[in-house]
Formats: sequence, structure tokens, C-alpha cells
Amino acid sequence: MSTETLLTPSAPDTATWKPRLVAFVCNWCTYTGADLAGTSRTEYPANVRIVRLPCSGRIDPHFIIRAFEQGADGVLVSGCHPGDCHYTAGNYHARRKFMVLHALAEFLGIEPERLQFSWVSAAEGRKWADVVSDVVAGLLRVGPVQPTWGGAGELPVRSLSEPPRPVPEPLDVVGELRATAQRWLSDCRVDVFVGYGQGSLPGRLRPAFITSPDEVDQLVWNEHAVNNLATYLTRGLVKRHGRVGLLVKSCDARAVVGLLQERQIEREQVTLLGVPCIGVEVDGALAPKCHTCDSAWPALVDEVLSAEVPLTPVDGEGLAAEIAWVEKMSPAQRRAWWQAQFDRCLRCYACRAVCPLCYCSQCIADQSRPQWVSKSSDGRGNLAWNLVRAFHLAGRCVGCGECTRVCPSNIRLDLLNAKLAQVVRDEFGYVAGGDPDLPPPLTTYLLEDHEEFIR
Amino acid sequence: MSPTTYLADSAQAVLTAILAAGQRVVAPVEQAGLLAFAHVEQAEQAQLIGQTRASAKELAFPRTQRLFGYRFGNPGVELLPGEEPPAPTVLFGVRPCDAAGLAILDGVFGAEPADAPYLARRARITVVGLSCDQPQAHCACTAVGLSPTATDGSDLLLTPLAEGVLVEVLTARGAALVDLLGEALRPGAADKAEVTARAEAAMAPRALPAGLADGLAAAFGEAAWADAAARCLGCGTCAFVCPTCHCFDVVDESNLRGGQRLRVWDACQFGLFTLHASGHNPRADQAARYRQRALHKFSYYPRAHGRPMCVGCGRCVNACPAGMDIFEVAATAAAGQG
Amino acid sequence: MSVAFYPGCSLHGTGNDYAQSAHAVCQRLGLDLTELEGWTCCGSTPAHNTSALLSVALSAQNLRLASDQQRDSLVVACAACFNRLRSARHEMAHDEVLRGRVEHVLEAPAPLDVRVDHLLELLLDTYGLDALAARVRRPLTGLKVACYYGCLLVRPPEVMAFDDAEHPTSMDRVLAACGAETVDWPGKTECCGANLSLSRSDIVVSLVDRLLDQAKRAGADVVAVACPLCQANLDVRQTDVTAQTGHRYDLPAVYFTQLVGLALGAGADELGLDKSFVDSRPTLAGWLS
Amino acid sequence: MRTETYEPHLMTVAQVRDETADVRTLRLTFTDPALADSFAYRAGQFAFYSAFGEGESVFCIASSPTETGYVECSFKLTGKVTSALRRLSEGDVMGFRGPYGNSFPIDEMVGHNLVFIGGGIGMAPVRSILVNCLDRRSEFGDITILNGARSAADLVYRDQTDAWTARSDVRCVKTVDPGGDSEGWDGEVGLIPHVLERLAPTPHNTKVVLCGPPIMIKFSLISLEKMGFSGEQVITTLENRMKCGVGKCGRCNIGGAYVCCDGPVFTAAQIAALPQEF
Amino acid sequence: MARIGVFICHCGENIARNVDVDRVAEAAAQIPGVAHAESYRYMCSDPGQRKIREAIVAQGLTGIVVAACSPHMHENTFQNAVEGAGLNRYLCEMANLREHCSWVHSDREEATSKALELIAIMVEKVKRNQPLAPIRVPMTKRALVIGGGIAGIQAALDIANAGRDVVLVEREPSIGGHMAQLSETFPTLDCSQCIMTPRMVEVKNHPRIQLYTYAEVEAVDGYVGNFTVTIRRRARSVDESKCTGCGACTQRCPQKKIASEFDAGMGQRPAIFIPFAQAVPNLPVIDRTRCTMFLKGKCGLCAKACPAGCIDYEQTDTLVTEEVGAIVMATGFDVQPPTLYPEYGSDPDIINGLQFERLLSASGPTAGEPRRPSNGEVPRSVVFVACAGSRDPARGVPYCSSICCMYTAKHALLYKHKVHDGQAYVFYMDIRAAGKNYDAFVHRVIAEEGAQYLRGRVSRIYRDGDQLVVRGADTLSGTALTIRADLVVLATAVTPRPGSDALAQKLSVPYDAFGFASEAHPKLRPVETNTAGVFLAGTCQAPRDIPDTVAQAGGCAAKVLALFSADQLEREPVVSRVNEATCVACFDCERVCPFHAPEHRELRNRAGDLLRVVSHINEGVCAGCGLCVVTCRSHSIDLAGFSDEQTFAEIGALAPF
Repeated sequence: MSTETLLTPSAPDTATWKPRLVAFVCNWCTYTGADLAGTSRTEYPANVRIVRLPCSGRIDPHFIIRAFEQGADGVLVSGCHPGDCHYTAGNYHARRKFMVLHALAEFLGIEPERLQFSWVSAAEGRKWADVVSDVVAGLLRVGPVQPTWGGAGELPVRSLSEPPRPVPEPLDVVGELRATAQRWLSDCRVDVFVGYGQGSLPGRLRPAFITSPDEVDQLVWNEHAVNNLATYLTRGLVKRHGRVGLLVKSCDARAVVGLLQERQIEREQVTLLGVPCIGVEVDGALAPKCHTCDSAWPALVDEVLSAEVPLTPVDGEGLAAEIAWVEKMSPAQRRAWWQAQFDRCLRCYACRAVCPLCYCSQCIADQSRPQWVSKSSDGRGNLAWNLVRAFHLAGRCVGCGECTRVCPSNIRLDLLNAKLAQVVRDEFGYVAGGDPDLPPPLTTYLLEDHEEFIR
Repeated sequence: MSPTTYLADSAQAVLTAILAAGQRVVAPVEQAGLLAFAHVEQAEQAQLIGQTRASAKELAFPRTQRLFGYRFGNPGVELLPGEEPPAPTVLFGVRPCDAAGLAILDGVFGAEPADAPYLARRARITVVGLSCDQPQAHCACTAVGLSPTATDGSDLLLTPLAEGVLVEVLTARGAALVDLLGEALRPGAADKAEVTARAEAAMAPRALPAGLADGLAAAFGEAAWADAAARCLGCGTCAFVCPTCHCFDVVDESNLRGGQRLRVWDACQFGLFTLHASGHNPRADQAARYRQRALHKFSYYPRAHGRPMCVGCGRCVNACPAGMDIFEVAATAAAGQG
Repeated sequence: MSVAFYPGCSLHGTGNDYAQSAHAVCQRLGLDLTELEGWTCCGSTPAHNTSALLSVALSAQNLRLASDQQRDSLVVACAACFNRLRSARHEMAHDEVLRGRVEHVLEAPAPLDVRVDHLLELLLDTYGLDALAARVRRPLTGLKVACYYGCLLVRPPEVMAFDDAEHPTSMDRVLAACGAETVDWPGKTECCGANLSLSRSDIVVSLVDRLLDQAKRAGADVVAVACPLCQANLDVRQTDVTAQTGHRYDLPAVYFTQLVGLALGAGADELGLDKSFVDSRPTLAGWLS
Repeated sequence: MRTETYEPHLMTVAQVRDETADVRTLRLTFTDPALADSFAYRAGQFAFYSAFGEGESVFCIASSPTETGYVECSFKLTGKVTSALRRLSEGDVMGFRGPYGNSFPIDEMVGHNLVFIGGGIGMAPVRSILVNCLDRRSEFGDITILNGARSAADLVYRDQTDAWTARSDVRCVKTVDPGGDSEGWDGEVGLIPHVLERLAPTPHNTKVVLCGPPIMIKFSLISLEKMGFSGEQVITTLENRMKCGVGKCGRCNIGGAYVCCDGPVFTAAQIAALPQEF
Repeated sequence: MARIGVFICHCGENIARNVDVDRVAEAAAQIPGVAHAESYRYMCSDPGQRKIREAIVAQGLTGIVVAACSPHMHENTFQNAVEGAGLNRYLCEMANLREHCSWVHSDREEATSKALELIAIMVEKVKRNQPLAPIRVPMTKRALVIGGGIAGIQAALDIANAGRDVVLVEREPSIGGHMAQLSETFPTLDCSQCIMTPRMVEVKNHPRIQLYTYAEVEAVDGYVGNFTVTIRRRARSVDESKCTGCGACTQRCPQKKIASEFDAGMGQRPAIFIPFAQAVPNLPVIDRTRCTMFLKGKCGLCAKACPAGCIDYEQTDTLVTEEVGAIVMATGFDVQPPTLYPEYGSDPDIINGLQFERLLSASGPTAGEPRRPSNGEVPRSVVFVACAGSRDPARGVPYCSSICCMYTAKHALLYKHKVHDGQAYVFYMDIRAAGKNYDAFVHRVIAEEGAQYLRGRVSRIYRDGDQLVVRGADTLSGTALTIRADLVVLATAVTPRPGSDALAQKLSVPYDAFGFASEAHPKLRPVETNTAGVFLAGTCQAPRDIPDTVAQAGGCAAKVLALFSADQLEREPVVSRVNEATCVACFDCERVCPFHAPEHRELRNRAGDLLRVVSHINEGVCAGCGLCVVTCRSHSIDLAGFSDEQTFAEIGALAPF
């Protein structure tokens, strides 16, 4: 039930339609290059509108999203050539962000013609004119953005992922778990122990906060222990209780790594109890993340529960298969597929609430100056929110899958996250949740980072 | 005077007749692996088993609604109309809990000064309820004084019988719809008590303690709220799937040319919900926010209106990412007071 | 990677010892050197002196065949063919108008998906020197070789992109891997006179004289070449050089493939060592046993 | 009852006055003359002010019902809407919807001595009822005014305060927090509760109107209680975030009371009975 | 609404020809928030600026959009005009109707509608502009000069003579740089050392110059006016305070055959050595990589020889910290070795120009007599090859090394002066002799000295017996040449000093693909860099000759002194600011900032208890790139002048195309 909106541009009249190209350019190279095109009287199409920013490093992906929201048919992002940055490294950092954004846009089915990147130096007036002409020509080829996506025909709602797998019998660690929690609490090693307790609905577990050694019998462990308890570390737990004992599966431990890396917790505030895990259940089957999980044993932990872990071969492709399935669609189909997903978004922000790496005290979705993300739960606001969420997790998401588990509208956020994790792994050689001493991939760069997507 | 009850072959048959009468229908359909209310054109599209993930309130109280628009001049501003309400619609297959939710919303938005945008939409909705014969694990309508066959909020209520379906005509709007359906309905009557009893028996026993409203009010200052809310992560899922939650925000969206003022859903569990511009927040922590939710549903509202602001659909319990159970929390808090 | 071998006219004619030895080498290394089915003339000198389009189109036709036969690369031994094929590919890639015209002639898209590799590149890049050295049976230890590249392999550098145009070392490295000692000499990329051999043999004689002189001074036992025409000039013209200048060299000019083949254990006949005017067999006797 | 519950009236900015560096007063007139005639409100009521393109903000109406032909609001720069409202200049058009809420019980105040206490921007609602009472001066007993601010630069309605001070029929005092005085300051120095205790108004037959930041209200109430005022004698206003003004949007409630409908004016006794969540 | 004034410039006919300025003015007046719109023939002229000022006052305008040329051209002009009318200068924006519109779009209709939209974009932006005040930071009026060649020496002396303290850091054991190595200088043929040595001594004796030789800049922190520089003083193994420079130690050293750096390998030195006779300071240093004591643990001959007992084998590197307000980078150049082209081979008789300088220098290993490195004989025939690596994009460097034409001519001349019957050949591409009296000098070398200039390239050099055979082309006569030579001197390309790229990174100075440091603007700010307070002198920026270097060093000194003329530093207020309320202290800003501007700030309550640590941007350091703004996920950082809200407003104005 999307809202008709005055701001969404009306369906273009194809007879008079002219592509609208917004160019975000850096002040020192491309803007000056465009100046040079002027002084050289190099003619190019009038469809472009330049927004001047100090550096390509200042070009926020949100600006690009916003430009599309405001009816741009295409966006061109341009800065200094590598090595030429007025601020020495702005364009190197920007290049990584653009790489991720480029991949995200493509994955969502935005035609490549609509989002273009270039390096244009202050001396390349000719190149500026050529790039604009070329991008405008590309836009003429793909035509106007359809105000409502779709037209891709019948689409399957479920992907052809691997068949659901049964959940293995959980390891019996409850006794040792309780004993360890009791010991930690009795020894005053921790002030609170966070584990799982019985939920109020049959077959559900839920987080349990144990503060007294007498209460440890509330702790349980089985295949329903889905919650990533690391999330609670940044939700006032330390402030309220002091030292925290935390039960972590291997995926949860990766989130703890992320929090350490981003300085959200101090290592000594948390004592980690690792639980060997051979899979949890989501929607009655083995969770997709578990198909490709190669470690029952969490890293970084202070103690670990002992169990004999049966050998479970990692032979699945997990989300990679579904990503490939999405990528096989035509761009128009992909766009429509995602559109249908995002249309269902209620903006309840459960995905944000459960994410261990979403810890900002004020999410940009809640900021109004500017209104980064339209509050309206319609096509525009929902698209922006889901893009922003995915982009902010690029290189950070540890793949715990909680966002997708809790989404009341079954939006496949895990595919977005996993796709960007692929990009980050393939392009920057980085996997989130590994080494807490590494810089997150979007806060660093290599001179030789790929830039084939940049003109 | 027309009869107040009819019989029909099946709920599906009633739907077929409604569609045949040219009515626009919104009914539960399967989308992306979950049930959701959506526009249907054929009776077979409708899924008349189970519970939709989101409630039925969205048709009357959409996630986003344009209150009005405006166009900038130089000088001056020109006001433009708000949204055009959708065409008259039959909301079909609404479970009694959801229908009761609409009745509660009608009370809230209808109270003077009334809420025109809601009423404009609501006036075009005919609710065809469908009694519940297969309750879910999280169902709790009996705990809040409703039943799997309750009529509250429905214009028509269909109750599946051993054979055929009982159609109760509950309002004039319901009667008007019946008039369009012709021979699909046969005047007749049946007792639905057995259906009710069977469904209630299938439900997990849930009850709210007596004197809950006062008990909760008395428990306002209890420190135990912090423990009770420890799990809550402060998302809006419970409010957004709830049939009675109606909090909203009002925002502008604009560009150089003009803009629009929108009403969008909001939730009391969000930290920003009550944040003052000065930075002061009357409900500064999740404990206070969860307490507000529990007390609004089970204390403030019942004290003013004599019934909980809850229809027992259990969606919030089912959907909560952290396993919060408002029935459990409310009962515990009130008991702790005693 | 799938390759097809483009022999060209020379290797089926005067230079068949080159072809013979190339096959011998590849067979011993396990490299598939199947000939391109239905190959035609590369365009060579006659075509590009008459029609630019024809010269490109002839090469393009061969690339087209390779593409149709699902080959990733066309491997060439003859320096002239190599030059033509690579030039044609370069021109089509950089001149849209020309590409359009070629496509018109071919009635097919320009086959830019097929690479053109010289046999030396195949050994160096695809096969690898370490792997080659590992297959050496009879190291050419003590054999001093002057590697002669001539013009066509390396020029023009921006088109051929083959090694260092002024100071190539590909052949040196390949033969060094076979145990030979390659000498540093100034003649590497000097001209042999090429097809002036027929029209102005006086020029060819003086150029060959200088090349042989330099190679000899550098201490070379043999000159190694990678081009049938170079081989012919350096080999056949030695008698003319002696006749006209009185300089006598008796310096065998052999294909590098013959030396590689030797190192890999191939026999003189298999390598076609009997085909040249200046008999290399006495010089190479030590490795022929 | 307007059919479009949330649609504002268009108003023209007739005057812009800066009270302090970050507090501004706008005087608004109706663009529709018919509305101007029919519009009526009571002191203490509030309204929503629209900066089109940015949103709505809630402030009390700072003018008095006796000041006809316009309404005024005073607001402090805090965010998106208030910055947009500050961009308006005379002649510009903005939106206004209201009035909402209850009002000061002026009829109950008749015949009583009155004490008006305003702290910072809290002086805005005080001003509305104060001017209303001053315009009906004869109906009331002694009138005492205390206008306080953090510093001299933060004191609002300074000219009017000086005019009230000049009147012989009211006692008007302005004060700033210790350290907040600057050169040329001719008022008191001290926190409002302290100055209030120095003024020592009699509780007998007196009503107190008290508005300001929560901390100032808290300590002023303690002082008033010490001086013998009962909760029923002290009238104050509450502010909460609100979006609708009509009891729907669900965020301004304190317990079962909706500030927008049941307030914003409460007696101290009423507030004491509410859950302490404001 | 805001009251925005829009001023549209005709720029004579430049804009008006392709843009209907009257129609644009009329339409601009309709944009919401625009209180005034007019057009004028030359907005940047005095009357044009007056129109703006008058309108601001008369109409009470709150923001200005000047629709004219590029802001790079006239932003400052109009900001000044706006300021003249009492409006903050940052409430003025420019819409670029000339370079970005009228000059590039010939369709008048299209250009006109685009012009209007460009104006609308800037109107929307300027509505959100905030008045900004320049940032003032305190300043240490002391300069650091890195590099003790002629550039560094000149800059240091100029600054010191103007009364400011200077810290001069030189990596080698002595200052002097390449200029001290040269024989005579073109075109006047003054003796290089004769003019250089007095300057070196002046540096040493200057009361305002603190000299560190055999030292390197280890780290640079801080920002303009407030740099903290850590300098590593490498261990000389000689106690400087006691050493008299008598040289006894160097004579006793058993290692005598080490290639001398100062002589570019043409001469030899011991392991403990004074680089050259006129070295400043005139102190020996032990080359620990070659000293027997360090390699084998025993020897100690120099210690025994030293009458003052100042040999100290235990000495270690020390770090010193200096506070300075400005930095001059003068790290100089190197020349490529003579082995760039493999077809030239590597032969002892093929040397580069710097090596030939040493052979020609009176203080050199041959006492100024050119001799062949291979056999010590005087060469009878010398081939000079210019552009040996320069202007060769394929195999060398694409740029011109700028000095080779001149020094090659000088070499030919000096050679002819010393070997009267010798023959000098010069292969050249073309002769670039653009300096004062330069061309005349080259003509003199050709016409009077009889050097044979050959326009063409050398294709190959190889040894034939005792001689080298140089084969090349004379493209003027169209002939191939073969020249037999005794010595070949290659004028190899000038490259930046190794390690200067690492230093540039420490200084946050960009550098080009070849490692030359980049100036802030090639025309108008040739000695400044984009890092405020860091300046460039000499060949670290590009190849240049001595007079240009000295002039540029003087320019640096002037810039430094101008900087020091104010007690506080004023900076453009385009800087990032942190919203401490929403900062979550992930410090990703710190990770991305190229300038180290983000700092950790502790937030404490009144009682002094630590509440949180948040990021804080040091305004003095922030260069305003906005990288941190984009990196900050909670958007707790914004950039003044290019704020998120401003940009969103611009994008919002893009809609009505």
C-alpha cells in the first residue's frame, strides 16, 4: 500500500524526455576540468548538473541515493586521478566506497549506465566533455527511470536456494554451561552472565541475564539458541551490570571482534564463554549461515565448553547460491524483485535493533538534518533505508543473519549483506570478524585497489 | 427487517460472490512465504487459513499517509489536498482479533476531535470477519475477553461450521453487502458455540490476573521494570504488527518546488519517540518505554475505556526478536506489586 | 587455455625446419600445437603494400577462424606472421572505422577475443622457464649463442608489446634455461635486409656481413633466430658474403627451436638440422650424440 | 470542527522580534480575513506552527486573547523546524493549527493575588496569561512578576518586563542566575527559587503561575511549599513531544493523561498525582 | 523564507550570447526565497559589485547567489563584495553559468534553462549556508628546512636573516648537496664550490640556524603554525663536541677503497671519512656498513689515531624534537645511473653527467683532468648523449629534465678546454636553452668550441677493443652514424631524491607519479603545497637549474616570513565538526583522515568524572576534505560550507529539470 507522492516525478513523457544527469565532482580536479572544458569551448550535452564538493572523498553514497530519489536518470561521480588528490588520499578512500556502491547498485538491478564513475583531472577538459557525452548517450540507451519499478513479469518470491537441511542434534553442553556460569558468578569474575533461557512460546529460546549463581539453572542450550547475544554488549549491559560474561557461538564471537575493532567495548569488560555449535534452526530448518560455517569453535573466547563435535562437511554454497540466482536475473527483474522486497518493509527497524554492529546512539535513519532517509514507508524511504543499512554494514557484517531472522516481512537482507561481504572479500581481501587489530576495509585503502569500474 | 444470520457453502464461496458483485476486496494472500492482506481479484488467491503476519489495520491506518501537500510560490504557499482515500473496499477474512483491533482504533481516532484522514478511509471499509478455527501457539484472545468467534468490529462474521459457513450480519454496512450477494447466502441459522469451544480448547491457556489495570498502575515505580525489559532491543516490531497500536509521527518531505506532510507509523519503543528538542527524554530508557507499552495496553486504556487495548492476537509475542512476552511481563509486574 | 598453431606459408615451405623443430619441442613439452584449421595467408608484405584493408582482413580472417574454433590464443612462430597478426588485432582494437570495415568484409564481428602469442611467449609465459629447465635432457652447456631477434618481432614496440624493443632477452632467457651461454652482442635487433634479399642483395650482403662479424666478435658459436627470412639471409648469404668481401664466417644460423629441441633430447633429423647451408651439425656435435 | 484535522491555516508573518540570540518571537496574522475574525483562544493553549518543507513545531501561544488581530509565538532555536522558522521574514507565509489543549483557569484566578514566575522560554505561556490578567487588572489583587533567566543575554521579553516594572500596580522583578549578570544589569542576581523566597509572596488568597525548565519548577515548588502554598494554588504547564494535538499520536501522555488534551495546564497537585514520567 | 539575492552576469557577451540572461533573471525571481534578481553586464566590475552591496543593504538580503563564471575565478571577489555590505562572506555562492554552461552549450534554449537550474541549485544551497568565521590558531615562528643543498641553504639563510629561527636538517654528513659536487656552472662558468662554500659556512655560523647533519626527519605531527618534528640524528660514531676535524683518523683507516658518494663513484674514500675538503661541518663520520670495527668487531685504528679521543663506536642514534611553524621541503634530486638502456650496455667508460662533473672538478679524484675510468687515460673522443632517459615515455621518464641541455653544452666546452685536440660529439633531440644567456652559451660551444652537435638518438653502444662504438642517427642529414669514442657521458634523467616520497607522506604533501612533490597550484601557488605551512624549494618539486632553485627558495622564505608576520594564523573555516552528542567513538574518522585532525576528547561531568570519549576535529589541522564526514556512519561529523544539509538542498533543487 504505497503512498502516491507529490515528490516522486511523474511518469516521463517519452517524447520530450531528456536524461537528467547529476554529477558529484571534486572541487580540485573534475570541477576544474569542467572549467577547462568551458575555457576550451568544448561542447557537450546540457543534461548534466554539477554539484561541487571539496573531494571525491566527500561524495556521500547517500547523495547518490538522494539524487535518484529526486528523479535523476543517472549519476556521475568524478574526482581526481589516483595520486592527484588535493587531500592526498581522499580519492583512494572514495574508490573503495564507490566499489561497494557500484556492486550494490548492480546487485539491485540498477542499470550500470545510471551510475558511472570517472577520474577527470583539472587538465582533462576534453575528457570531461567526452565522459558526459558518453554517459548521456548511455542514459538515452536505457531510457527514463520508471517511477514505479516492475514490468518484469511474474517473479518467483522464493529463491531456488539449496534445499532446506535438517538441524543436527544439538551438543549436550548444558551441564557444563551452567557450572561455568555458576563458577564465574561465584568467583565474581563477571557481574552478569548472558546466555539463553526458555522462551514463553513452545520451542523458543530467548536471551537470559543471570546475575546470581543460584539462577544458573535457567540457562539452556539447544538448536533454538538463535539470538546473537553480542548485540547486548552495546545496549547498556556493561553500564548496568559491570563485567559481562557472554555465551558466544562462533558467529557471535565474530561480532565481538567487530565491536573490539570499532572500539565499542573493551576486551577486559567481557568474558567470553564459547559454545561449540553445529547449527541453529531458523524457520524449521538449518539456518542458511550454518550451511557454510566452517567452525563449530568460536575464536577469541576465554573459555570454551567441551563437546565432541561431529564432522560436518562444509559442502554447501549457502547464500552464494542464492546470490548467484539473483544475479542471473535481468537487471529489470532484479530491480522488481528487490522492489517487492523493500515494499514490504514496515520500517520497524528490527534489523537494526538486533544487529550487533548497529550500535550508533542515533541512527542516521532517525536524523532530520538532513532527512537522510525519508520516514515514509513507501518506495523511496524503504529503498533508502535498506540501501543505507546494507552499505553501512559493508565490510562489517559478520553474517550472523539475525536481521533476516527477525524481519517481520521476510526481506532478504542477508543476501544484500552477503553480496557486499563477497565484494569486500574479493576486492579487498577482507573478511569481517577475523582479526580485531585490522582496520575495517572501508577505513583504509591500497594504492592498487581495483578501479576497472571507473572511467 | 432482513435476517441477521445466513448460511453459505464456504467462506471461499462468500468471497466469490463478493467479487462477483464487483466489490474491491482485500484479503489474506501468501507473499514471500508469509500471509499478508492484499488486493485480490480471484477468490482462489485468498488464503483463509492461519494468521497474517501484519494486522488488518493498514487499510484504515496506512504506514504512510499524505495529510496534505503544498506548492511553494514566491511569495506564498499553496495548499494541496491530502490523499484520495482508496475506493470502497471489502476487507475479507479478518480474524476476530483483528476486527476487534479495528473497533479499538475506531474509538481512538473517532474520539473528538476526530481524525479525519482515518475516518475517510475507514468509512469505505466493510469488514468481513472470519472466525478462528485453528488458533496459533501465541493466540491469547480469550485472555483479553474476546473469543475465536467474537463479532467485535466485524460488519459480517463468517464462522466455518462442520458443513458450510455461518454468516452473521452485524451492522447496516454488513447488511448492505449481503444485499449484493444474492443466492450465495441462504437465510438460516446455526449455533457457533461448539466452534468457539473447540477453538478455545485448542489454545494454550493464557490468562491475565484480575485487577491488572490497577496492579500495573501501582507497579509504576518498581525497579523490576529494568529486569523485565532487559531483553527488549527497542525496535518497533511489536507495535507495527499490533492491530491496536496507533502511534504515529508527522513529517514533511519537500524539495524546491513543494512538498507534503505525511503521517507515518511510529512506535513507543523507539528511543526518539518522546525525545524533547532540548535533549530531555521523559522515557529515557528501555525500561520506561516498555513500561509505557504495558501500561498503555493494560492499565491506562482499560481504566479509561473498560477493556484492554489488546485483542490477544499474540503477534507481538511471536514476532519479537528477543522473545519478549507482554502478557508475561504485565502479569509478573502486577503480581510483584502485590 | 586452448591454443591453435598458425604456421604461415614459410613454415610450410622454406622454413619447414622451423616448423619441424617447433613441433618437436612442443611435443616434448606436452604442449598441444594443433594447426589452425583452414588457415590462410596472414597478409604479409604483398598485401599490406597493396591494400591496408586486405592486409588486416586476411589476418582477421585467421583470428576469426581461431575464435570460431574456440581458441583463446593463436600461437605463431614466423616473426612476419606474428607481426601481421598482432598488428591487425591492434589496429582493429584502436580504429573503430577500420574495425567496421573489416567486420563488413568478414561478415562477422571482429575477433578481438583471440590473443596472438609468439612461440617464445608460449614457452616463457605459458609454459615457464622453470618447467622448461626441468625438461632439459642435454644441457647446452658451453654453447655460445648469439640470439638474433631482427626487426619484426619487436617493432613497432607499442603494437608488438614484445619484450624490450631495443634490448630483447626472451630468446636469451629461453636458451639460457636450456643451458646455453648467450652472448651480449650489439646486433640483436639490427636488420638482416629481409626481402631486399631478392631485389638488392648487395644491401643484404653488407648487413649480414656486419651481423656475422659482430656475432663472431662476441664469441658466438651459433646465431639463433626466430624468423624464416632472417634464417635464410644469415644462412644462405654467407657464401655471397665470402665472395664479395672475402670474410669467411662459417657461423651456423639456427632456429632457437632447434637448439631447444636439442636440449630436450631431439635428434638432428627430427629437428631438421640437415636443411641449412652452413651445416650446424659439426658445431653442435657435442650435444647430438 | 475542521474536516482536515492536520491541515494548517496559512498565516503571514507580520513581525519578527529577537528576544535573545536564540529566542525569537513571530507575530502572525491570518491570510484569510474571515478566519481572523472567528479565531478565538484562551491563555495557556498551544498550537502547531508549520515551516512548510521542514515540519511542525509546538509552542504555546505567547500573546494574550486580549491582543486581537494576531497571534504570537516565541520559540528557541533547537532543530530543523525552528531553524526554518527563523529563516522567515516579514511577509512570508507559514502554517498554524490550533488552538489546542486546556487553558489557565482565569475565571478561578479572579479575585486572587497573583504571582507569575517564568524561567527562560517558560516566560512565553506566563506572558499570555499575565497580559490577559493585566488587561483585566481590576479583577485581581496584588500581582507579582518574576522573570528569570540563566544570564542577562537569555532574558526574554526584556522591554515588556521593564514596562511592567515601571507600572505601579504590579511588582515586577527580573533575575539572572549567579554569574549570569553582565555590565549594566539592573535586576536581581540569584536563582529563581531564592529570589522567590526573598520576594516572599503571601500564600493567602494567592494563585501562582509557574512555568520554566523542569529543574527550576522542581525547586520552585519546594520553595513555594515551604512558604505555605498548597498544590492547588500553583498552576503550571507541562510540555511533551507531540505530533497531533488531538490525543491520537500517542506520545505526550503522562500515565493516562494526555498533555495535548488534558493539559498543558495542570496544578501542582494534579501533577503530583501523575506518574512521575516527564 | 530566506531573502536571497540573485545576480546574473552577462560577462560581456560570454554568457549573454548563449543564455537569455533577462529571461533567467525574470525566472530566478520566481524561485521561492529569492527576494531580488537582476542581471548586469560585468558583475565583477566595480559597478557590478556595488549593485550587490546596495541590494544587500536595501533589501535586507540574507544570502547571495552570483551567477557568473567559475567560483575558481571570482568566488573571492564576490565574497569580499558581500562582506563589504556587512553580510558574512560565506553567505555567498556562485552558479557557474560561463564555464559550465554558456561556453559549452550552443543551444540557447537548453543553455538558458540549464542556467536557471544552476541558479536554483545554488539558491537552495545558500539558504542553508551558515555564517562562518575564520579559524585562528597560534603559531610557532620557527621554520624547519629539510635538505641542505642550495635550495635548503638559501631558504634557511633568507629566513634566518629576516630574524626567524631555522632548523636545517640534512641527511648526508655534510650540507652542500649536488651543487657542491659541480665543477663550474653554466653559462658563466663560475666555480661552483667557490660560490657555494661561503654560503655553507654562513649557515654553520648563523646564530639563528640550528643545523642537524647526518639526520633525518622521522615524524611530523601537528599542523601549520604548530608542527612537532621528530628528527633522528644518526650516530656519527664521532663526538662532535670534541672533534677538531684534523683528519688523522681518516688517514689511519685500513679501508681505503670505498666508492666515494661525493665523487659519484669516480673516487674513493676510507670507512671513516670527511665527505670532502670543504664539508660543513668538517667532521668525520664512520660508515658502519664498511668499517672493520663494526663488521669484524676489531680494528680501532681510528680511535687510536684520534688525538682528542672522540671516536665513539658505541654512539647510538638520538631523537630530538623541534617545534616549528612552517616547513620547507628541499630534498633535491638524483640523476639516474648510466645503465638505464640495456642496449647501451654497462661499461666503465659510460658515465653520467654528475660523474663527469667530478672528473672535471678541481677537487675531484682526477684533480679536474678528464680521465677514462677504465684505464685512466685522457679520452680523445667523447660522446655526450642528451635526453638519456628523459622525454622517453616508453622506457625512461616522460618529462624534460630541464638542465641537461645546458650542462651537456658546458661539459663539451670544459672538455674542449681541457683536451684541446679532443673531439666532443653531442647527440641531442632539440636544444632547450631558455635561460638568460643560455642560448648564446650553446651557440658558443658549437661555433667556437667545435663540439659536434648531432640531432638524433643513440641506438646502441658496444665495446670494440679499447674503444666504445656508438651507433646513432643524424636525423638532419638522414644518415646512420658510427662513432668510436673513449668516453660516453649520458645526461641521464633527473629524478627526485630516494625517500622523498616517504617524507612527502609524512608531510601530507601529494606527489606525482615520479615522486616530485606537488605544488598547490602550478601557476599561482608554485611554492605552496596543499598542506598549509609546508612549502617546496628546488628540485624536489621538479627539475630546475640553480638560479631557478635559488629564486624558488627565496620565494619559500618569503612565504614563510609572511606566514610568520601574523601572531595568529587565519584559516578558511571549511572544516569538519563533530556532534559530540551522537558520536559513538568508533574513530573511523581517525583512521581515514589524511591529516590526523581527529583527536580523542574526554567528556566529563561537572564533578570531573569521565563520561565518554568522543572524537574532536582539530580545526587547525583539518583541511576540509570531508572524508571523515562520509565515513562517519552516525553522521556525527559535518563539514562547514559543504554540509550534508546544504548538499541535500542542492539535490532537492535538481528535481525541476
